Amino acid sequence: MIRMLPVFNLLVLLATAVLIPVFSKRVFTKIKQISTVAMIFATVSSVISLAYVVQIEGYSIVFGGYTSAIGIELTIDAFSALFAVFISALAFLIIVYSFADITHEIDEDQYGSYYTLVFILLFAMMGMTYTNDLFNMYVFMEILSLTSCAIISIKRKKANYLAALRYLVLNTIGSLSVLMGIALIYMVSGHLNMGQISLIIRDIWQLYPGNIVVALGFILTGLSIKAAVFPLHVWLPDAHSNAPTPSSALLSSIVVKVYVIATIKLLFKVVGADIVTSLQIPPVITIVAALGMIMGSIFAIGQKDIKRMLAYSSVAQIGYIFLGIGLMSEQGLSAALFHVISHGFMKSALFLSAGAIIYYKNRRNIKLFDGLGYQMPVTMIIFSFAALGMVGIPGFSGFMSKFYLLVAILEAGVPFYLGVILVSSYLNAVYYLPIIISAFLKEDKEGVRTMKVEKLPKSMLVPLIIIGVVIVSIGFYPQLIMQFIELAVATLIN
Amino acid sequence: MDDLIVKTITRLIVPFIQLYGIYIVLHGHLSPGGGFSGGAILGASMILFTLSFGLEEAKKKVPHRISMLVETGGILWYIGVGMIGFISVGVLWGNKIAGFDLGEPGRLLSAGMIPLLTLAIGAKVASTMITLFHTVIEEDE
Amino acid sequence: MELLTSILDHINYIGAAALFVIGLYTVLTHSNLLKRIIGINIMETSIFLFFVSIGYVSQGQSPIIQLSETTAIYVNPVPSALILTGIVVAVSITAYALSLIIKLYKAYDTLDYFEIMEKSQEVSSND
Amino acid sequence: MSKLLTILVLAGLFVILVGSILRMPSLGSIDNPSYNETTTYYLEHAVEETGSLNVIAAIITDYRAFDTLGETTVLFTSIAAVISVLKSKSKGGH
Repeated sequence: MIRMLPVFNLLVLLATAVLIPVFSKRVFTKIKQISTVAMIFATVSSVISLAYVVQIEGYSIVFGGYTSAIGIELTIDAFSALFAVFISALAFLIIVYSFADITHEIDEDQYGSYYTLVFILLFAMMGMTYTNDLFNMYVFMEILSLTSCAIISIKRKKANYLAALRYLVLNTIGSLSVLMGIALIYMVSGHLNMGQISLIIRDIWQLYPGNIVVALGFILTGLSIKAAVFPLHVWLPDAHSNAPTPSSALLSSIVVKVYVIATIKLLFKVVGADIVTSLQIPPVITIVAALGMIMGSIFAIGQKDIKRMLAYSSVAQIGYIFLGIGLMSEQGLSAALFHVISHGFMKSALFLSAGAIIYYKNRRNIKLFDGLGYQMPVTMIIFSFAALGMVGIPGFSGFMSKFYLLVAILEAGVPFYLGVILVSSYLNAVYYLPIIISAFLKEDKEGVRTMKVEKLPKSMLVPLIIIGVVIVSIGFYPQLIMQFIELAVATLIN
Repeated sequence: MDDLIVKTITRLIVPFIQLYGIYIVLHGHLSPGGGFSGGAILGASMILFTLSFGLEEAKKKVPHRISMLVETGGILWYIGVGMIGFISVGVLWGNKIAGFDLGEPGRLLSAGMIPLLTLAIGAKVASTMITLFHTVIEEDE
Repeated sequence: MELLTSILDHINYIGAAALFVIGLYTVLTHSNLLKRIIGINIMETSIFLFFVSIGYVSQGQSPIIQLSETTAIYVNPVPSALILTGIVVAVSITAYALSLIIKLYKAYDTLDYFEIMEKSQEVSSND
Repeated sequence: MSKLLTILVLAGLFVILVGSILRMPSLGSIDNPSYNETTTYYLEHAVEETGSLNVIAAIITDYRAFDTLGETTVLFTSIAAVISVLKSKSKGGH
């Protein structure tokens, strides 16, 4: 029974999404109850399945009782179970936060469709993490791109429609190039199941090298459009800054990461590290990642609007992750996976606290943050935890991911990227530290010196505090997560 | 668009189009077509009806509540058929394994769960097309 | 001469590649939003053509099994089954994109992408 | 100017595509790699395992039923998305 928990996880998320419009006519609390129950089930079941996988063994489920080459297969191993826990836990916190925050962002009659879209988004993300079938991954990718545009355009404002349409156009081009890549791989392998393809990838590589090269080119371009890798990130700032806060938190801390997971699956599970290295792809990835780290931070410096600044800093942090992947080593991959999780928590802390500031003080311009630390101490403390983590100050999860990345770089013997990380961390400091300084050291107009807890609804403060605790605890005891990541990396590079 | 000729012709044609659509959906597992194409034909018949008789008339025929229930019902029905396989054998969406009677190939009521799923898909595609069309038209007024 | 036969051997794929490039050209150069959506549909059709022509077998029948003949050659059913899903995805993306365009037209009463960008710049600079 | 640049880039992409296509398995031959044991399994076992003559219907509703569940979810999402965008504030009078 426990073996089938991930599938129930998916079906419960989908059933909740489908049932919400039926209830949405009634009062909002009914939707809140259903969503909380569904999210509790999703998080608990993913934790149980992770524990099962770690203690006993990874396994795979094929629908319809067929063999893996015939039916669709879901693999539940350390890699997919770990990220299922990451997605459901973080999404649970963001959804609890959104119960109060959403009332300020969208109209009364839209609550039902908002939570329907969020739950379908979660269904698609969990599906993409578990699936071991190329076309099934494409179907979930389409659902993901449709719902992530829909949760942006749900806010009835001109800028949102424009941002959603640009995002949709670029996202569809990304999905189409991924589908073209899948078609090319299917043309020469005849299989859609990742396991089957990886078995015969070597002699395909001998017979039709051209196919693999063009297929990888299409898939990597498509996935980097969707993961907002530097040169193809143009849609991200508008999309993430106009969206309602819970949506932009979901988008930049989880949705972007799911495409990173898909890239890792494709590069390591389907094609295999040796063919990818023989194709000279890793140097390209690392150069593009380094470019993204620098340029993303430079763009972020010039921003006045807090959300737009956080969006640009996401582009830079994606660069860190792809740098880890590009090193093609076990150490590099575990650094990338660690940063996926640590950045997920840090970025959601930043976005949720920015949302709390907009909710409470209705201020988006960074210049007006003076003395905010006294009026909103809890929010600003969590904000500075995450911001210091982003800069890489020891004691927060950001430092640990940079540390693992440095170790991987030294091991890979490419010291040039040490400089890139230092420059990028310095640039991060240039745009994060002034906010903390102005919030705590400068005084606002009334010169309020006494620190009193702000009157934010509890359902917004509790998730913030939990995320803050997680950031600090990963910072001090990275082994909490690193043990799972090492298992996950072992399944990828065996 | 309340031209008499168009209305009478539509009143004549629409039932036959819908009959043809239902035929395609029901024969999904025997002849080409199936859930998607049959549902599209059914959807097209209702769009023709909306075009010729106007939105209010069509709204009475396919009110928002009904189409919402078909949307939700379609997915729950699909998951339910999957769960039958799980309850009996522990395998989701199993057909022969889950004890569905396959019947004799070539007959209408054969192939176990396939007609059940094709019906769900056909209803869903039809109601999606109709609701999309009505939502877009409603917006223009 | 050998090149010619090789082109004829891959005529469907080359056609699909040409459609893909035409679609991409339409999306990149046209500023009218509707034309962009049309460009995306052209790209989608090209990839469906590419995917289905992978499964084509020259003397193959459509994969409806005739119980009478057992030696018939059938076309590869897998790509056509997958493309059914692709077509429905293309329909829903186009429907959603068109509904966004309706709202954008109501807000900016122009379909030209650059005019919308200018208007949104003016609006965001003074609010 | 930028139009010319786009044309050049896309023409280059097209040439690369055609170049690599010419080395790919040819069209329509029974023994190209995509017509492998999985496809023949579907063609031979569809009737007796699923009872349906139409092998494509067997694939989308039986062998790969999870894909079509994703498909119906896409349909449901497109409705939810379009309604969330187009439904005006006042709950339509008629």
